[in-house]
Formats: sequence, C-alpha cells, structure tokens
Amino acid sequence: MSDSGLAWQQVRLLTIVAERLLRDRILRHLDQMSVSGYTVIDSEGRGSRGVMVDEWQGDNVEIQILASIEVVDRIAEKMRERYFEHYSIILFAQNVDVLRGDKYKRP
Amino acid sequence: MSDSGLAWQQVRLLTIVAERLLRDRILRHLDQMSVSGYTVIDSEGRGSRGVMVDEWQGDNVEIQILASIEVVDRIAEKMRERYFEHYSIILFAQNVDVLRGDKYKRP
Amino acid sequence: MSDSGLAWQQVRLLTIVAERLLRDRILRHLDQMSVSGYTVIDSEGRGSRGVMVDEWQGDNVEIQILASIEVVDRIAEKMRERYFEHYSIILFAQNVDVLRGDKYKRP
Amino acid sequence: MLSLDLLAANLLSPVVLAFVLGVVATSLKSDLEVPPAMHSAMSLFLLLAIGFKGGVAVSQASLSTLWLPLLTTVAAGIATTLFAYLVLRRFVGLSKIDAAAVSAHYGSVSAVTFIAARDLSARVFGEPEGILVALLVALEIPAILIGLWLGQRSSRGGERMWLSIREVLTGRTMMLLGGGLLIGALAGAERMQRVTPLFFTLFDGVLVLFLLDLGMAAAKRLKDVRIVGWRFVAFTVAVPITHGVFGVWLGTALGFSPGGAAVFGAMLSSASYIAAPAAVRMGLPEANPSLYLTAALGLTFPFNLALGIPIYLAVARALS
Amino acid sequence: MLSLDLLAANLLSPVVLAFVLGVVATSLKSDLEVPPAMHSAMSLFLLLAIGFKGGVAVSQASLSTLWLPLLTTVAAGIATTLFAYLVLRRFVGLSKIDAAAVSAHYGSVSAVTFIAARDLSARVFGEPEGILVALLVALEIPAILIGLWLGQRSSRGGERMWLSIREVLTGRTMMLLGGGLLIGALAGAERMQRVTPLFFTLFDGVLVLFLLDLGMAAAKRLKDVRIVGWRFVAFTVAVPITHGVFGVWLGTALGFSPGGAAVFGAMLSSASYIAAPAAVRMGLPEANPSLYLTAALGLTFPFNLALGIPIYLAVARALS
Amino acid sequence: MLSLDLLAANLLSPVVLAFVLGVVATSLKSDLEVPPAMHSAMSLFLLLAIGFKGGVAVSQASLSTLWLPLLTTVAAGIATTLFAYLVLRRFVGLSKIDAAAVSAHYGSVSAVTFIAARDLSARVFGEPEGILVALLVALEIPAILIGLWLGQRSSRGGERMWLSIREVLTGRTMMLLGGGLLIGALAGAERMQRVTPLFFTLFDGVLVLFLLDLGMAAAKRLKDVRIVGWRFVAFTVAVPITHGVFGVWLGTALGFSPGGAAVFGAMLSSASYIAAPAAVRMGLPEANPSLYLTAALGLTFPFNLALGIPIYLAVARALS
Ligand SMILES: Nc1ncnc2c1ncn2[C@@H]1O[C@H](COP(=O)(O)O)[C@@H](O)[C@H]1O
Ligand SMILES: Nc1ncnc2c1ncn2[C@@H]1O[C@H](COP(=O)(O)O)[C@@H](O)[C@H]1O
Ligand SMILES: Nc1ncnc2c1ncn2[C@@H]1O[C@H](COP(=O)(O)O)[C@@H](O)[C@H]1O
Ligand code: NA
Ligand code: NA
Ligand code: NA
Repeated sequence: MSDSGLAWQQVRLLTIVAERLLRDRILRHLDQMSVSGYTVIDSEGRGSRGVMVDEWQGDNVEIQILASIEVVDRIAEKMRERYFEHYSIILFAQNVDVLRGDKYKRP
Repeated sequence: MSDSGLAWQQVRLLTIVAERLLRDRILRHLDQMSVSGYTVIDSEGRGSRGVMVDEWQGDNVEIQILASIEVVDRIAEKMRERYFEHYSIILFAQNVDVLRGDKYKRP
Repeated sequence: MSDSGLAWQQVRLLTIVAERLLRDRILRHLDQMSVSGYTVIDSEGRGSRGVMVDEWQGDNVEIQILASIEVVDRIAEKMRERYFEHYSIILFAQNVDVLRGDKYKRP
Repeated sequence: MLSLDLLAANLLSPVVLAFVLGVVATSLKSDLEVPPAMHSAMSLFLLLAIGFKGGVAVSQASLSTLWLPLLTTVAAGIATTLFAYLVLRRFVGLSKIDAAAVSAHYGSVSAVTFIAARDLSARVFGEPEGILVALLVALEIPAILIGLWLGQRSSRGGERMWLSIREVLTGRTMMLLGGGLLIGALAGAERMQRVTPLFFTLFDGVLVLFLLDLGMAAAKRLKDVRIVGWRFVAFTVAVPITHGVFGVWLGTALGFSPGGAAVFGAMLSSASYIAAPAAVRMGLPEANPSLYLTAALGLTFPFNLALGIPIYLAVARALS
Repeated sequence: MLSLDLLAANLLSPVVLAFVLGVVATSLKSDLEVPPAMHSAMSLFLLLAIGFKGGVAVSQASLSTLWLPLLTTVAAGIATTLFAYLVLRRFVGLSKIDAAAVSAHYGSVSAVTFIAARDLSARVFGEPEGILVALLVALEIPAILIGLWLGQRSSRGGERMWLSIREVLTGRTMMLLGGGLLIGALAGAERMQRVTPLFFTLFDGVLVLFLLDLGMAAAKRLKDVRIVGWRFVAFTVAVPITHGVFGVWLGTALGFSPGGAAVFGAMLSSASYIAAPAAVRMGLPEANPSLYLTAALGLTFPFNLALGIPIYLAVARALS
Repeated sequence: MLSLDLLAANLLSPVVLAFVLGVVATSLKSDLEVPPAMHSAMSLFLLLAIGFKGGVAVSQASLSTLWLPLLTTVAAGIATTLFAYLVLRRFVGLSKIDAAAVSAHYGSVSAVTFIAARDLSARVFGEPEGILVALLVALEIPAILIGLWLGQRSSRGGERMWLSIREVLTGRTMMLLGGGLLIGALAGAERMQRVTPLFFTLFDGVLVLFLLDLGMAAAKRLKDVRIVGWRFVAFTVAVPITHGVFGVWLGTALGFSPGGAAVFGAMLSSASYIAAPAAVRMGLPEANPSLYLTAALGLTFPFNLALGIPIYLAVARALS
C-alpha cells in the first residue's frame, strides 16, 4: 500500500487460465458467485496437457477477478472440484491494492 | 525479491481496465506523465456498468504501467478525477521486482 | 496466503513483454529450461525503443511463466544476456499463490 | 397501402433472414460468434464501398444539382433531432441530458438501414439516385453536434464538446464514407471499374454476413429493454415512422424518384448506432448509454429493417 | 479401378496442393500463420455457404423425396458409430470411454471432406444432387449423441450429457449449416441470386485458403501420432474406407447419381473435427483428446483428401 | 518524357488515392484502424495470389527461356545491394552495420510496388510478361543474404547469421510467393480456373484496402524522418531512381516488352519492408531499425507509388 493520499485498499486478484471451451461455464459460475465483475483476455499456452479442441476460437482464456479472500477461495474451490481433474486449467492468486475497495467486497 | 545474483529492484505495477473508448485518452495522459512505457492488451469484461459503446473495436483494454509509487499514484489520481464517475474503469496496483529498475523511475 | 482450507503455495510469476519477433525464440528457451508451462498474450506497447518491425503480426507479446525462484532467475538471466542490449524487452517478477504448487516446481 | 408482397420481398430477403438467424442464435445462447476483427473488417468494407458508389455517382452528377438536396438534408437532420428531443422531454419524460443523447442518435443516420432500403428499393423501383450517398454523409454529423450542444448546455465542460466534435469529424465513419466519396469522385467510373468486383459485386453478400452479426448484437441489447419503460419503447417506433414519412414527402418534394424518396425516408427515420454512440459517450458521459444503445440498435433498427422500409416504399408509391 | 488421372485430378487440384503447402510450412517451422480471426471467418463463411446452397436445392426439391434419404442417413450415422466403437474396443483395444469418444467422431461428418468430394465429383461427373447438404446436416448430430451415450454409461453425470447435447444442437456448426439451409430454403433461388457472387462464386477460392490453414493444423496434430500405436493408425484408414465404400453402395441403392453416391460415401467415411471434438470434450472429459484429434484431423482427413475421395469416386463409377 | 496523363492515370487510381486516405487519416489522428488480423489476411492473400499468377505463367513458359532472366535478376539484386551500401557508406556516412542493414532492404524488393507497377503498366502497355513473378521471388533473397554478410563481418556471431538465413528461406513471404508459384505451376491454368474469382478478379480491390492500411503505416513511420538527416532522405529517392532506370535498361536488354521492362525497373527500384526488416532485425540487431523502416516504408515506397512508377514507364517507353 502506498503512502499517498489515495485510499488504496487490499483485495485479492485471482487469475484463471483455462482452455477456451470452459470459458462460458466459468463465467456462469462467476455470475452466480456474487462477484462484482471480471476481465477476460484471449491467450495461448502450453501446459501439462496442452489440449486445444476448439480450432475455431483459439487456445486459452485468462480470466482475472478482483474479490475478497473468501470469494476468491470459493471460486478456486469450485474450479478445483469441477475442472482440475480433466481439463487444462491453472489458477493463481495475489494481493493487490485498489481504490474503492468496497466495490469488490460483496460477501 | 529473490536471493540470486540478479539485481532485482522493486517498482510498482499499475493495471487499468477501461472501456475501449478511453484508450487513446488514457495513453495521452500517460505520455504527458513521464512514464517510461506501457503495455496495452485487448480484453473483455463485465463490471458494475458493463457498457460497450464501441461495437467497432470490441470491449475493454487492459493497460499495464511499471513506474515508481509516486507516478502510479499520480496516474491513479488522474484516472479517478477524470473517469471514475461516468466511465467503465477500474484499476489496481501491486509491487513487482524488475531488473534495471532505474528505467522505470523517472521522477 | 489465505486462511482457507485450500492449500495455497507460493511460487514466482515472471512476466516478459517483448517484441513479437522474439516470441518463438523465447518460447524455445523456455522449452529447454524445464518450465512446466507458459501463457502467451498478444499486446501492444510503447517503451524506450518502441520498435515494431513485424507489421505482419502486430506489436508485442506478453509471456507469463509460473515457476520456482531459481528457474525464474535462470530465465531472467538468459533474457538479459541474449536480448536486453538490442531488443525491445522488459520483464518483472512477483510472488503469487497457487494450488498444486509442485506442478510448477520442477528443479 | 403496404402490399403483402412488398413485405414478403423484404422479410424473405437473405439480409433480413440473416439478421433473424443472429437474433435466434443469441437467444439460444449458441456459441456462434463473429470475431471482432471480422466485424471491423466488414464495417470498413461496407462504409468504403458506399462511399465509392456515391463518389462515382457524384462524379457523374452536375454539382449545381447537389446544393439544394444537401442543404435540405442538413436542415432535415437538425429538425428531426429537435423533434426527437421535444418528444423525449415532453412525452417520454427523460432528463435533459438523456433526451439530448438519444435525440443525437435519431437525428443522425444508420448506414446499414440506408443500404437495406437501397437494396429493396432497387428491386422494387429500379436503382435510386446515386447522390443519396452524398446526402448520407451530410446527414450524419449535424444531429450529433446539435445533440451534444443540447446536452452540454446543462452540463459542465465546453472543452469536452470541442474534443467530441473533432472526434466525430475525424472519426472512422467520416473517414471511410467521406474519403470513399472523394476517391470515387476523383477516380471516376472508369478507373473504379477494376475494383468493382470487390466493392460492388460482393456488397450484398457481405451485407448478409454483417447482418448476422448485427442480429446477435441487437439481441444482446434487447435484454436491457425492460429497464426503459413503455413510453420509451413507443418512442423508438413512433418517431422513426414520423421521420420516415416526413422524409418520403420531402424526398418527393425534392423531385426524387419514388425509390429515391423511399430511401431518403429510411435515412431520416433511422438512428445511428456507430458514429453517434461513440461521440455521445465521450461528449455526454453523464447520459445513460443503455438508453441510446437499446433504442437505436435493439429496437429501431430491427423495426425499420422488418417493417419500416416496406412502409416507406409503400408511402413513396402512394405519393408518386 | 482407381484411374491415374482421377488421382492426378485430385492431387494436383489447388485445394490439395494448398493443404500440402500448409503441412510443409509447419514442418519447416515457418513463421507462416493464419490469424485465428481469419480461420473463424472462413469457417463461418464455408458453413453458411454450404447451408445456402443446400437450402436453395431443398427449396427446389419436393419434400416427399427427402424423407427416405434423411432417415437412411440418420440410420447410417448410427450404424457407422457403432461399427467404429466395436472395432476400437475389440481390435484396437481402447478403453470404453476412449472408444466412445473416437467413435462419435467417425460416425459424424467433416464438412470440408464433403466439400472437397463435391468439388472433385462435380468436375468428373457433373453437379451431384443438391439435397446432399440436407443429409450433411442430418449426419452430424446422431453419432455425437450415440458416442456420448456410450461413454457416459460407464461414467458419472447424466446431467453433463444433457448439457452437451444442448450445446451440440445450438452450436455454431448447427446454427450455420442448419440456419443457412433454412435461409436458403425460405428465400429461394431468385432472392439468393444477389448473394451468389460472394457465397457461391468465391467458394472454391476460400476453400484453398482454408485448406492451407488446415494443413498447418493437421501437421501439428501429427506430432502426437507416435503415442497412439499402429493399431490405432490402421483404424484411421481402414474404417473410413469401409464406411466410404458402404456409403457409396448405400447412395447407389438410394438412387443417387454416381457423383452423388461418391459424395455420400465420402460423408460417411469422414470424421468430424469441429463439432464432435468440442461436444466430446465437454461431455466425456475423461477421454483423451489427443486420440480423437490426431485421428480425425491428423490422419483420416488427409487420407480422405488425397486418396479416399478418388477411391469413392472410382467405386461409384464401378457400381453405376 | 513523363507525360502528364501517365501521372494522372497513376495519381488518380483508386490504389494511390486509398494510400493517400490512409496518410490523411493518420495525420488527422483519426481512430480509423485496420485490425491486425485483417492486415495479415490481406498480405497472405496478395502474396499467394501473386504466386498463383506467376505459377500459371511459368507453367505456360518454356523453362529454357527462364534461366537467363533468373540469373540476371539475382546478379542485379547483388549489384544494387552493393551499390546502395557504397552510397550509404561514402555519401550518407552511415556506420558499417547500419549501411549493411539498409542496403539489404534496397537490394530486395517490395511486392506491393511490383503489383502497383504491374497494374499501371497493364493499363498503359497491356499485360506484361508473366514470368516477372518468378523474378520477384528470385530478387527477394540474395540482397538480404549479402546485407547480413556485410553487416556481420564487423560484428560477432556467425551462428546468428545462419539462423537468419534459415528464417528468410522458410519465412512467410517465401512460403506464400514460392509456394503459390509452385501450386500455380503444378495445377496449371485449367485447374486454377475455379479459384480465379477469388484470387485474380478480386485482386485489385483487395489492393485498395491494403494500401489504405499501408498509408496509415507509412504516415506513422514518417514521424521519425527528422532524425535521419537530409543526406539519408536524398538517398531514399536518388538510389531508387538509379536502380529503377538501370532496371528498365536491363529489362529492355533482356528483350522484355516496354511494360515488362518498366515493371522490372520498379522491382529493382523498390525497397523491401516485409521480409527484409524481420530478417535484418534478427540478424543485425545492432542496426537501428528506425533507419531502415522509415526509409523503405515511409519514404521510398510512397515515392515509387506516386512518381517512380510513372517515371520507369516513361523511360521504358523512351527506350523501346
Ligand atoms: N507454469 C506455467 N506458467 C504459466 N502458465 C501456465 C503454466 N502451466 C500452465 N499454464 C497455462 O495454463 C494452461 C493450462 O495448463 P495445463 O492444465 O497444465 O495444461 C496452459 O495452456 C497455459 O496457458
Ligand atoms: N471485480 C472485478 N474483477 C476483475 N475485473 C473487473 C471487476 N470489476 C470490473 N472489472 C473490469 O473493469 C471493467 C469496468 O468495470 P466497471 O467500471 O465496474 O463497469 C469491466 O468491464 C471489467 O473488465
Ligand atoms: N514502464 C513500462 N510499463 C509497462 N510496460 C512497459 C514499460 N516499458 C516498456 N514496456 C513494455 O515493454 C516493451 C518493450 O520495452 P522497451 O524495451 O523499453 O522498448 C514496450 O513495447 C512495452 O510494451
Ligand atoms: Na435519423
Ligand atoms: Na463419418
Ligand atoms: Na530493390
């Protein structure tokens, strides 16, 4: 957190990288999990599976979600339960500073 | 910071996600703010507003800026002042380690 | 690291932003460096050089790599040695939390 | 007045059916999608091609016959903007800012509606006047300026207004339509002949693909329609019809052929959803974008595409 | 039986040569690449154009003549799926899940194989029956459903099955092929004429570009071929030939022209690599995607493109 | 010598006007943009189409007549590279590395300049020799190799040189031009006929779109022109004229038609801005990319497009 006059607050940033096919399903999960928003970026990648079934739309998507620790954990849990076993998907989380922190902290 | 022989130095990484329409304006602000560079990525997203007026060019852009704490705060302040009220825009900041840290630390 | 039941583990995330021309070379380095995977995103940017020779494929790529501190340092060292002098390239590293941390920790 | 086979000719045209397919695909949550780059490429192609077509027509027209239609078009653009503003304030009850924002869209023009009207009109009455494209270019801008001015009287920031105006004048739509017009006029029919196979022969086919895409976009916009209220929905049909019939009458008075008058009516009737939204979003950020996007793209465009255009053709036939 | 000039006519066609160029470029690690948006745009174009073509044909056919071929096609789709499944279990020794996943691909159909067969057939025998496109649409789905059902008997989650089925039915391929078919049938030949220059005249040229791209994709898939074992590789050639010859015989029995029978054979022979992989990946995630992608795109598609299609043509000529 | 209507025919062609529109749009800071995927798609299309055209021509030529022009072209490519290098060292005063990098571009060739010259030449003199495309392919590579060799003598790393050479030979430009040439030659005129509507009929139209895009790219490059100094700017005009006139003379000596000689002159005159920059950036990273990009794309290309080509045509007319 910086020393300026700006009211930076800490929230958690979760990044999910998954095969394109999962995109709409993951976003539907997020919509149901009281997340205030998300950002989606097209990407390519190589991982332990390296599967790309969807020639049509390209490779992977990277989904970024700003949320509270609890919500991030809930999302991560859901992803692990549903997709880790059979699909190309990874996720990582980190702390970041935001302005207007309440925006991201729906319970 | 790692223990290797590499001279990692800490700087701040600011990420702005904003509707595509603001892209050129934000970059013009950055050019005027003695930032040593920036990286721009096309993205899509959903947020509290979810407005996308520019059918032409797609949804959002994500802009990443490596800079000193002071410069990052100045940029964040400018964004808040100009765009927070009426536009789709969020930002978050975090500390990262870089090589050649001076590169990003113009006053 | 969060307090939930999930077993978050810390690894390092290295982000490289480089001119598109270097893309395949950098990925070849990564393949040789026992990295478990990487994610590649198309991007644009401005920096100290701002060179874009490849009109064909657009500007820059952003490459993200999750790996151990040691591997990240080795990659950073390789990039510095090979490309820092003459090419448009920057990199930054940070700590992030992942599930299944072993996946990223090949020696 | 509105004969059944005119309606059928319109509703069963591949262009309208492609739009419907797009709407259906989105409603079924299909994963069908048109890549953004393809969308931009098609917009670019269509706007430039219209410009070229108009430029060739202008190069063959005598300039003295252009002034009256041009001035009339600008005046009509201003009049329809103000009329829409009044209806939005008095009847719909929108705030000043929102009314100004929406009226900028309804005074301006949708190039795709123009094209669809031109198409049907050409099939029913034969090729309409070529100079209509020049009028299309002239109709685009004034409404946006009036709308911004109406909205910014009650808001801060005149500097913002000039920025927006600059952006409209140098925006993509103007560059492609206006630039294409100039190129077509300078090169002339003979030199343009070598690009005819791409820009003219393929035009209708590309339009079909573009409308598939627009159908998906319109269906997404329609989800917001619950928010806007029935008075606003009524506005998005009643005012376009009024503008359209007025336009047909005006076109007839200007001496256009029935087909030309019908196209002119469709132009006045249509609401911009490319140039105006971007300009208004920058110039009047306080206005609610859901309002103008839902209205222009989700309601008025489909209405005109399916019913409006045949109506204006029928009116033109009756007036001639 | 398989005359040399039939082979030459096929192997020296720009379509096949473009595929080879794609394979060569990838093998040489060239930086040649087709942007993903261009790939999607071409898929969209080709599927919609096939649909249009079929729709126009259907609009000219009497519906009473359609039922028998349609039902036969669905039955053949089920039969080939089950046959492939048996071979994969007994002869190749795949697990139940993997066998189900792969058989879903071989019972379904590859639109590009269909197009290439139609092309060569038209050059050798003249235009084949137009209703073949309707059969293409009918052949796509049943195999995927059977494959999912075979696989999910031995797995958890029937809910997942319904989700997958929903996705196949509302997926891109169905929307474009089926939607195009409907548009073509509703609009009819005359109204479609204005889009002919884009969708019909340019078709072969776009196909060349698309196969350049597919060649690169197939070459990438081929890298996995070492993993799959020689029995599996044998499957990817022997079963398509069996299906193909069966299809030619069935087509002849249905009264098709020799060209039509050959195309019908190519359809049965081909393995889906657009609709099926996506559906199977969602519905049978435990199955190994390398298996079905390498087989359908890396092995069977090139085989059919180079040798299979001329073989089915030769068989059709012999049977007629 | 340079007649006014030749100039007008060139400057008022849609191709040149589209380039100007691109320059204007960028100067006005318009938000007009061609999506990168569309840019790549058009490059791919144009290069492959030129290859196809050349291949068909080569398939109709007797191979014995090809050797002399081919060898002459390679020799001319080497000669112009060395000449440019000398001028850059002696007269402009560039460093060895920079001179080598820039000369690689001026010895190589710009496919778009070739196309534009072919276009104007065809209109003025009738279709030029088809084998010119084969010469285009032959002219591309040698200069790049010479340039890299000149530059790397004074630098470390011969390994890097081999990597770069490998990359040029397997690069996109070679794959598409060379691959297209082979496909056209193997398939022959008759089999290529089905792809004519896409690759040949639409060619000029796509070129217009491509030049709109190049105009924007060139205008961006021009911003760097202040840095380079007047001697360097003079180089970007004087050396191309010298190369061009030399090329026209050489073409005439080779027995080409006046149109063919003019196109050959334009080829020698032009500077590469696709294949050469990528190769030089990898092989000579110490060289300053602003120099060669500004020169080739920002200065020499527009000069040739507007004035150079008509000049070479006039010279060819005078020499014949
Ligand atoms: N070590 C890594 N670093 C960065 N991205 C990774 C890594 N491993 C996997 N990924 C990304 O996650 C996707 C799925 O990974 P996987 O499930 O391992 O196949 C890959 O396609 C990559 O885009
Ligand atoms: N909680 C969030 N996490 C990640 N991205 C977000 C979040 N909220 C908003 N965004 C992104 O920021 C853009 C603008 O957000 P907003 O101003 O809330 O409409 C959205 O379109 C998203 O791309
Ligand atoms: N300060 C910065 N913040 C974010 N990205 C940067 C920064 N500086 C450079 N970059 C990115 O790194 C690329 C290469 O930078 P450079 O080597 O400085 O030309 C640029 O094109 C940008 O995409
Ligand atoms: Na209007
Ligand atoms: Na099949
Ligand atoms: Na040259």
